[in-house]
Formats: sequence, structure tokens, C-alpha cells
Amino acid sequence: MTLVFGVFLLTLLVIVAVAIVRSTNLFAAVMLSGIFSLLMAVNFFLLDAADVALTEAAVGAGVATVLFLSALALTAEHEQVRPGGAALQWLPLVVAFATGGLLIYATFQNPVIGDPNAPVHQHVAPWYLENTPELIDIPNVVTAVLGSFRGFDTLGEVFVVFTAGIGVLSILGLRHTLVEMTSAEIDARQRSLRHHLIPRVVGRGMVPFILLFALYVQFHGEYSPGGGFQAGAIAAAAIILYSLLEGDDRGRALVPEWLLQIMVASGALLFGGVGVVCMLLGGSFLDYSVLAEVPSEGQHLGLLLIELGVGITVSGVLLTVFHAFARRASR
Amino acid sequence: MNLDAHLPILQIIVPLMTAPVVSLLRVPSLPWAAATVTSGLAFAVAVTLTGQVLAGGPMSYALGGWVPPYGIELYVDHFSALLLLIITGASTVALAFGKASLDQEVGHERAPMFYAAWLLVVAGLCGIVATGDAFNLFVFLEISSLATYVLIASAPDRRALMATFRYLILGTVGATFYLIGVGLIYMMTGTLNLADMTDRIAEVGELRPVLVAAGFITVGLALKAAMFPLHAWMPNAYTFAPHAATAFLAACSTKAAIYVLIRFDLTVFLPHLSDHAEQVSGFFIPLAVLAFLIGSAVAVFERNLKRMLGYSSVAQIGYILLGLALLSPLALTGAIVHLFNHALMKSALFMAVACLAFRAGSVQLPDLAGCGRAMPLTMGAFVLAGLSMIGVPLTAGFVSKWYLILACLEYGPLGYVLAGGILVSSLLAVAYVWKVVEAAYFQPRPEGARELREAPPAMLAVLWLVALGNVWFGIDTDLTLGLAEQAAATLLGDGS
Amino acid sequence: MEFLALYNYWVFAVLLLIGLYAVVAKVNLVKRLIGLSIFQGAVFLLYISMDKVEGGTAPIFQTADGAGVFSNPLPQVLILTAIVVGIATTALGLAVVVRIREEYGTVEEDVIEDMDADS
Amino acid sequence: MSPETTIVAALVTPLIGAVGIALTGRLPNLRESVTLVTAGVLAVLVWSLVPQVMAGARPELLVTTMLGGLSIAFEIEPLGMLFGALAASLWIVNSIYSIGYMRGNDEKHQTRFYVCFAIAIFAALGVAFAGNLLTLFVFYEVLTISTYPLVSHKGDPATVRSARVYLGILLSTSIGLLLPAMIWTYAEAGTLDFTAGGILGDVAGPALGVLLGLYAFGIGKAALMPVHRWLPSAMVAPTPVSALLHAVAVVKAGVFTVLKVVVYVFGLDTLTEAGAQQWLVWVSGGTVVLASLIAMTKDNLKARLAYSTVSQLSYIVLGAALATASGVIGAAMHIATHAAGKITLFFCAGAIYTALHRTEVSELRGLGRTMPFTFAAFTVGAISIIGLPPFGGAWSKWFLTLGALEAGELFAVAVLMVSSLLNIVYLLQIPLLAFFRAPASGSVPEGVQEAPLPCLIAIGITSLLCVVLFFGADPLYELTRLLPSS
Repeated sequence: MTLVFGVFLLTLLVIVAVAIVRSTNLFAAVMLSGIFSLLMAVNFFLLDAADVALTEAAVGAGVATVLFLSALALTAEHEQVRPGGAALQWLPLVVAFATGGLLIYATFQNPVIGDPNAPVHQHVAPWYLENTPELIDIPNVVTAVLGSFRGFDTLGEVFVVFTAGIGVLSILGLRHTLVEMTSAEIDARQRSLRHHLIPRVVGRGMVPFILLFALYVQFHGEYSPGGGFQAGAIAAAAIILYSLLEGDDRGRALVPEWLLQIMVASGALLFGGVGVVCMLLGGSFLDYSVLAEVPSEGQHLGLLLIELGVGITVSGVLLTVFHAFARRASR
Repeated sequence: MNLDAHLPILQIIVPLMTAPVVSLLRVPSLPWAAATVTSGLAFAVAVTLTGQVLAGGPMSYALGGWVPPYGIELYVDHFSALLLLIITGASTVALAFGKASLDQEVGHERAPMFYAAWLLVVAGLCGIVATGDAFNLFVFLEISSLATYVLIASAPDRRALMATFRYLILGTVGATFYLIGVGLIYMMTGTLNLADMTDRIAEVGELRPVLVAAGFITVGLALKAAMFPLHAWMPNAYTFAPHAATAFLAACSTKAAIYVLIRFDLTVFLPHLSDHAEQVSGFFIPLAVLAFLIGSAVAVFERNLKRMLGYSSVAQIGYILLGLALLSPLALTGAIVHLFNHALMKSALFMAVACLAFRAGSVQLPDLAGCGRAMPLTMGAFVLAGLSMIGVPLTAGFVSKWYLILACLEYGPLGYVLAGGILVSSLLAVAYVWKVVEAAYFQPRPEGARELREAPPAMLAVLWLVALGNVWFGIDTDLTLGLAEQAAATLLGDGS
Repeated sequence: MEFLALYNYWVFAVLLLIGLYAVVAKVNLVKRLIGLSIFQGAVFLLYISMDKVEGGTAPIFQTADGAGVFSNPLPQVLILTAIVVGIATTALGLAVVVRIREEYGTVEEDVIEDMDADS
Repeated sequence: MSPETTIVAALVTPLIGAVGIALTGRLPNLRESVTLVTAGVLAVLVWSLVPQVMAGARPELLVTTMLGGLSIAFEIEPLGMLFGALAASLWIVNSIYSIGYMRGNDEKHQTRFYVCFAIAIFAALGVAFAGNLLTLFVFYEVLTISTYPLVSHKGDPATVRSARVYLGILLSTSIGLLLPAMIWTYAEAGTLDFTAGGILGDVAGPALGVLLGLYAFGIGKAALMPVHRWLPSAMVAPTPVSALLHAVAVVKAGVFTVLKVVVYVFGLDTLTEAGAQQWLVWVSGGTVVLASLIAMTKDNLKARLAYSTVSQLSYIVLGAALATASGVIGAAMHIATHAAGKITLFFCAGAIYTALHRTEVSELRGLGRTMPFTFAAFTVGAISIIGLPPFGGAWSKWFLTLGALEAGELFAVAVLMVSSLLNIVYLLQIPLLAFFRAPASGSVPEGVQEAPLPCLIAIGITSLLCVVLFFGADPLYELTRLLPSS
């Protein structure tokens, strides 16, 4: 039954992807790609990857859609249609088919999906499953691998996010608007939602709960799907919602920009700092075991701190990026 | 805490963790100063690390205290040490050189972000080179790429934006191809550690996915390395980036990708895939030859100085790939030493161009006519580095070409043709360097052109340091050749 | 059933193909970025398809001793990172596109090329 | 001073001179003094080495060792001593002449001219003293590049075009042929040091022939046909530069390198045993005759002299290709004797241009009375080049012919004879026209009108040299005699 459902979902994915490429309405394409991400997330869930499913839903369907929509508001909602422009282009098609064909050629010797004897299930991964209870002592093996066994990857990931944050700030942060708008106009534009009573009341009521949920995801990542990244995204979503309802200026008043910039930097520094402290205490970089008397407690402490660092940087960057887009007036 | 044992990780985290701090500095010039000092510190780490590797052999570092392949491993041997020297060295000189030029182009408001991104590029490239884990490599590849996009987009010219976008698209496609390749190998071996991968590929029965993985990794990295014919993003990216950033990026950003390419092909695939040697040679030799012939030929007709040097880089990458493709110790030594020497000559050339642009406000050759008289020191350094690029004896460029040509002659009848190709390409290099020399020295300043004077002393000092480095490493080859020979021997150790 | 056991990988290849086509062939810069995210999404599918073990569950222990059959946690960790990298790239790309639109007044690549050729 | 110090001093002197000239550019008199003083010091330094070398010493200087046993090193052997002494001495004469010529013609960029000239002399000395092929190659290229500004001195488009031909041919032959030849040599022999008896003993005959070809055509400065095109192109240069190119440094560096390679890289015995040099005898012989024939058709005086040089250079290559003792001696002597003769001829051509602004042979009719001294000197130079006593050229032709007979190359003997006859026709024709033909009506100025004094002094010295080289040829012979036996 799951198999049939999986096949159905996957087929749907392909159909949606084709629709995205064919659509000339960019607004529709962005919406479809949100659906694409949601379908993808369901697929991941079926494949027993709960953490990934949660992240894909939050990032692909949530953050990415918001970003694309903000960008569309500043650019154009339609692809320019050229005479005969709908025709397929042959060279890219050949390249794409060659690539896809090569991969399909390879698949015939791939291990069958779900086969417990596949090499990936024989080497390295079983070690994680066997040793996590003893070495890290938390139920969520994904978090254990993410935070500790491959903590360095996650440090890198945080810095990727950090780079994107300062990058967007550097690219968009400088000249605020090309078209001068009066403060009244800006005010009007930004407070458009403020006069719609129902969304406002409902939305305002939701913001604290979303933040609470973010905290739960943040600190419960060791036991269930979730962690710093997802929590950061959710917390940012709460503030973004608040900004949309109350106006960007009030959003910025709630979390001022200087604070955002410090958050962006300090989260990454916190993560790295934990690693350096481990070094100072005589371990390797990111060897949390030395942080406490009992190694596994050290691991707990380390994971807690680095997840916090991830959460701070991620929410900081997402808000920075959102503000950077929102501040620019469309022409 | 025994600092020596931690050197591999310090190499990465020194620039990496300074970046957030730099992004918060709001005092003018302070971000620059902090970045320069940090970069210098990273260079010092690289030098110490190289000393240790030379004395005690390769170093391994288990992150988090988890033994590989379960944890991520850093692995620094002679080859990576050489690359670390290139990356941190190029960054340090470009920063020390570029203060005035970058102030002019990037401005103070953007400076904290810009210099933070610069340090992230350094950290990312160092990470790529130092890590022993295939996926960790991807993460650092992305850090360095994203930060590079920020550097390029900081230039004032609007065409920089389009160049950034193209680079971003192609760079991401390249990195994703790499990721697909790594995924396929992981599927067949269950490991991500490069050394472990080498061992376990030997036991894999079904080779198709591994073969396809080799293809994807090669193409993906070739994109990142701007290998002909996948170089489309590179000349414009170099042309429109801030001048001092070009001097840094041209020296080392493609080098890291080539490093990974060599490492993967020679240590992971070559020992266990039958016919892989023939495939590598058959695939790379024609592309390498086309690269240096076409790259040099296009450079001859290019009037934008920076784009001309960009196409010359396409050609130089061709030489390096040829050294890889011949698969002999001599050729590989030539290729690896050329990684270093090319960094030397290109950073000197781009710095000289930055000086010219700083005063003349243009990098178009007609606008620079007659600049030799007003800026003799700048042009002198340009000529010196140009000679190195041509491969004149006593310069660094000669050393690598010498090795490559000897390797070609050793290769047999086809090798003679290849050697001929290298010489033709060198002649073309003479032509395009000469074009600049003639415009600078033997043509009058155009009517109404901007009055020129010599670049600021701080810029000239660093420029000449690197230009003279071209001579130094053309004569004293102990360090570069020593590392390269050792690296080549290790890479081919159980290969051929 | 043997036939469907590789279905995920085929969908991965087809999605990759579609994404790559959009990235290479489209001239609208926003559309190319959307294509890029499909392209990257396909790779996520490749990795996550490997992690499945027949009869297993997500790798979160329900009992203290950690008994049970679990899917492979490693590809999941890798893809968590890859998703983040993907969104970071998209954000940066969109920022560049917004600036391009401000400078050139369009986000169609061929129009921009014409404008650059003139200048 | 120890020999090492002398070598260093000799190499550094022209460079210091160049800097001095650049610094004193604003004060022409001081600048010219610097040139002359530097040239004088240099000549003293170089000549001080001659007795030691003739006594059998081989002063050496290792500057630095690079990869794989390659090094930058100097070693002075008889041939290099000869070329070095020649270049250093003629620089003085040429400088004196330049002062008259450049001022007489109000040339621009005079400082650049003298600076580049000094650098060219530095490069020529480097070539002369080089202890291995790599060192020689480096200085060979420096010579090429430092003479480019001299050739393109005038700076108008036509001149720049010709100068590009000059540069293009010299650089492309050296990088495209000479460099691969070097690398091949290194791959075979494992060294590039000049060694008595050669270093290529183990190479098979046909390969040796091909390698010799790479060298012979790769050394473009030797102007072997068909890579001689640069030499006529370079005629756009001011006359002192032509003198530099044809007599002092450039072409001499070329034939010097050919000789050096034949003697110290291939080894005479290796070559003759393999018979690999046979084809070179034919090519160089052909060049001798062909270039002479072309020279006859040229009306432009400098072009005629240029083709004469192409022809004379191939004498030297021919001597090397004979690979016999007398052949090599003759070739080495011809470097000196041809230099003396040809520099005289060019000085005369320049003097005629400076005084009367005439460039074509046909315009010289009846000018013997206007410029008697100049045309007398021209006769001396011409006869020396033809190879008749009592001038130096006689000796070198004598030994070349002897060498051809030793080798049993009747073709070579014939070439030498025919070429001498052709020389008479196209060189002696000029003074004959000047002295014995009636001038075209109204075209000759009244009275004597010679070039400026410095020019005349220089011409006098070089004509005298032609005579000295005949009567005092003994040291020259003693020096060159050391070559084949070494």
C-alpha cells in the first residue's frame, strides 16, 4: 500500500515539475514549487526520514516560497513570452537527457530500495545505531550524527547560512530604494494588513504560540525530529508573520537590525566557540565529551549549545534576508 | 593543549571564526586590518603545517574525537600543504595589496560584509583542501562558492551582477554534480571518508554506478575548475570582480577544484577501476590541448586586460590538466608545481592590472596606451610576471613548463605533438603579453586621457614582492618541487 | 515489484533532467533559480531513497536499549545540510536577481545581454 | 682582481652604465660621457681576461643552481673570449659613431637608445660567457627584447611593423625550435653544460640530424635561409643600430651560438661520424650564394648590405657544418673579420645618409669627390669582406677554404669561390660608381661634405682594424686554434 502511494506521489512530483517548467506565470510556478516541496516532504516521510521531511516542509515550502514571492514582488510576475518562445531548445534538451540517461543507466546496478543488505546499511551507519545509546545517550540518532559524529558538517552548514546572510545584506543592504517614496506611502504599503481585523487578531494570537513551538523544537531535538535549524526557521516565521500583520517597521522595532546582525554572527561564534573550548579542555575540536565529567553528559551539553547556536544564526539570517527584501520598494 | 597537533583544524577555523567578528566591525578600515591580520595568521599556520608535514609526514586529525570513517577526518599531506600555502599566501598578499583599490571599489559601508566573505572564501578553500571526507568537502565547497559570489557582486560595475549570477548557476550545478557522484559512491560503498572509499571500492562488484559517479564528479569539478569547455563563467567573473579580489580568486579558487579532481581521480578511482587510466588520458588530453590553444588564442584578440588574463587562465588550467592526464610522476610533478607557479604569476599580473585600473580607471587596452612611462614600476612588475607566464628561464613559469615538456617527450610519439602544442601556446602567450608591452611602452597616451601617476607605494611594494617571487621560485625550487615531487609520488603510489 | 524497486531512482533522474533543462534553457533569471531548486531537490531524493530499510522506522529510539529496525541516519544528516545549502544559494541568487532588475530593468537574460553588448 | 670578480664586473658594468645613462638623460654631454666611460671600463675588464684564456685558463662562475642540475653559470673559453672581446671593443667605436649620427640626425628618444644599447651589450656578453645552454638562452632572449626598442626607434607604423617582424621571427624561432632542441638535449644527455667533445655521443645519427636542424633554424639570429627575413626588416633601424645588429652583437650572437653548439654540445667527432651535418653544408652553402644573388638586385644600400650579411653569416655556419679543425678556426676568425669589415660598411652608409641623406646605390654616382674619406673606407671594408689581402677577411676565407678541402667538400669550395666573385660585383660596384662615374647633373654638392667628426673617427678606427686583423692576426689565430682541440 505504501509502495503504491509512494509511486503515486513520485509520479505526481514529475508532473508538478513539468508544470513548473512549462508555466510562464512565475507566480504560479512559485506556488507549484511550494507544492513540489510539500510532495517531496511527504515522500521523505514515507522513506522514514522524519527530520528531513520536517526541514523540507519548513524550508522548501515555507522559506523558499516567501523568498521567491518577495523577489517576484520586486521583479516581474511573468516570463516574457517570445515569438515561438514556447518551443523546446535542443541543445539543453540533449544535455539534460544525456545526464538523465546516464543516471538511469547506472540505476540498474543500484541496490534495491529498502534492501537491508545494501552497502549503506552495512558500513558506518550501523555503527551509529549501535553506539549512539552508549556514547551520546539520546534517542534521536539523526541529531547525534548531525551534532556530534558529523558536527563539523553542521558547523559548515551554519557558516553557509551565515555567508548567505551577510551576502544578501551586502548585495541588497546598501541602496535602500531606487524610487523615492514618501514616508506616508511606505506607511500605507506596510500597514495594509493592519486594517483587516480578523487575520490580525488571529495572527497576533498565533505569534506567541509559534514562538513557543519553536522553543520546543529547539530543545526537544534530541528526542524527536527537530533541532536548531528547524526551530530557527519557525521562530523567524513567527516574527515574519508579525511583520506582515503589523508592518515591517514594527517588526523591526521588535527585533532591531543591530540585534539581528549580532544574532547572525553570535550563533556561528557560539557553535565554533564550543569547539574551541573543547580544544582548550584537551580534546579535539568539537569533542564535547570533555565538557563534563561523564562523557555522555558532555555530549548533551555540547549538543544543547550548538543547537542553540544554529537556531540563533538561522533565525537571524532568515529575518535579515526577509527585511532586506521587504525594505526595497518595487518599481 | 598541544598546538601542533591542532594545526590542521586551526588552518580552517582561524579564518572561519574571525569572519563573524569582522562582519560586526563598524569602524572604517578595521575590517580590512582584521582580515589582513587573520589571513596572515592563517598563512603562518600553513607554513608551520608545511614544516611539520615535511618533517613528519602526513597529518590526520579526528574531529570531535571520533575515529574515521565514523567521524570526519582532516588529512594534510604534501599536496594539501602546498595548496594551503597557495590559498593563504594569495589571500594575504592580495589583502595587503588591495586596501586602497578595495576602498575605491567596495566602499566603507559594505566593507565588513566584504571582508567577512573574503575570510570565508579562505576558510572554505582551506577546508576543501584539508578535509578527508567527501561530503564535508561539499560543505566547504559551498562556503567558498557562496562567499566568492559575494566578493564578485561587490564590484561597482553592474555587469558584475550578471557575472555573479552565471557563476552562481554554473557553480551550483557543478557542486550538485559532485554531490550526485558522492551519493552514488556512498550508495555502493557505505562510506564518505576518502581513504576508506579507496579501500572499499575495490570490493564493489557492480561498477556501473561507480563509473557514472566518476563521470559526475569529474564534470562537476571541471565546471568549478573552469576547465575547457566548461569555462564560460570564468572570464567574466574575473573581469568584473573587484580588482584585488580577482588577484586573490584567480590565484586559488579554481586550484582547489583541480586539487579535488586530481585527488579523486588518482587515489579513489585510478587504483581500482580497470581502464580508468586510459579513460583519464583519453578524456583530458584533447580537452587540455584545446584549452591551452583556444584559451591563448582568444587572449591574443582580447582588448580587456582582465578578460585577457582570464582566458590565459583557461589555457594555464589546460597545462595543469595535461600534467594530470599524462599520469606519469614527471607530468604530475609539473602539474602540481604549476598550481603554485600559476598562482604566483596570475596574482602578480592581476595586481599590476589593479594598479593600472586604480590610476587609469579602466582596464581596456586602448585606454592604457602609453602607461609605461607614467607607471614604470607597475609595468615593470607586469612584464616580469608576463615573462613568467610565457615560461622564460629563471622565472617560475619555466620550471613547470620544463617538467611538462619533459613529461611529454617521455610519453612517446603523441607526446611530441603535445610538446609542440605547449610551445605554440607559449608563443601565443608571447603575443598577448607583447601586445600589452607595446601598448604601454611604444604608444602615446590617447588624446584627453586621464593623467597617470605611479600607484601608491603600499600597493607597489606587495606587487613587487610577488613579482620577485616569480623569480625566486624560478631559481630556488627546493620547496615547490620538493613538495610537488613528494605529492606526485604519493598520488601515483599505488596507481601506476 | 522488482521493477518498482528502482522507481525512486528513475524519478530522481527524470527530475534532475527537468531541473537541468530549466537551468540551462530558460532565459528568465527567476525561472532558472526555480529550476535550480528542482535540480537540487532531485538529489535530495537520491540520498533519502538510500536510507530506507524494509520494515524500519525513523531512527529515533523508542526504547532505552535502542532495539528495533531503523532507517539509515547518515543520508538524512547529509540532506539536512544539503537543504540548508540549497536555500542559502537560492537566497543569494534572488538577491542578485533583484539587483539586476534594479540596474537593468529586466530579468530576461537575452535582453540584458543585448544591453551589455551595446555599452 | 680574480677572474670570477672580473666576470661579475664585466657583466655588471653595462648595467650600471644603463642606469647611469638613464639618470643623466637630461644632460646629453654627461650622458654620452657615461656611455663612453662605461664602454672603456668594460673593454679593459674584458681584455684583461684574454691572456689567461690564451694561456689555457677557463675562468668559471656559478651563479645559481636550479632544478635537475640546471644552472646559471659562466665559463669563458676561447670562442666566448673572442666574441666578448669583440663586442666590448666595438661598443666603444660604435658609441663614438652613435654620438655623431644621433646628433647629426636630431633623433628623438636618445636616452632610451643608449640605455637599450647598454643592455644589449650586457646580453651579448652574457651570451659570450655562458657556461651552459640555458644561460645562453636567457641572454639570447634578453638580447632580442632589448634590441626591439632600437629597431623600432623611429616609431612610425611602417617601422613598428618591420620591428614586429624582427621580434616575431626571433622569438618564435627561439621558443618554437631552440627551446625544444634544448629540452630534447636535456632529455638525452641529462645536462646542458658546454663540454669539450660534446654531450650527445649516444644519440643515433638521424636524430642527431634533426636536432641539429632544430638548433640551426632555432637560432634565428644566425639568419640561415629561410629564417633570415628579420634581418632585412630590421633595416628600418638607425644606422648605429644596424651596426650593432650586423657587426657587434646580434647576428654575431647567432653564429656564435651555432658554433658553440656544434663544438661543445654536438662535438665535431660525433657529428662527422654520424654524418649528420651534411645537409647543413648544403643549406648554408645555398644561403651563401642565394643571399649574394639577392644582394645584387637591391638598390637600397642598407638592404644590399643586409643581404650581404645573410650571406656572410652562412660562411660561418658553413664552417661549423664542415666540422673540421680548419673549418671551425675559419668560422671563428670570420666572426671577428666580418665584424670589422661590415661595421665599416654600415658606418659609411650611415655617414652618407647623415651628410647627404641618400639611401640608394644609384644615387651615389660621382659622390667620391664629395665624401672621399668615407668612400675610401668603404673600399677597405668591401675588400676585406671579399677576402683579399691586405685585410683581415683574407685569413678567415683562407681557413674556411682549407677546412672545406680537409673535409673533401668540393661543393663548399665552389661556394666560397663563386660567392667571392659575387661579392666583388655587388660591393666593389659602389665605390667604383662613386669615384669613377660622372654624377647625375646638378645632384652633387660643391666641395667636400663629410659626416660629423665622431662618425669619421669611428670609421677610421674600424678601417684600421681591418688592416690590423691582417697583419696582426697571430693572436686571433692562437685563440681560435684552441677551439677544435679542446
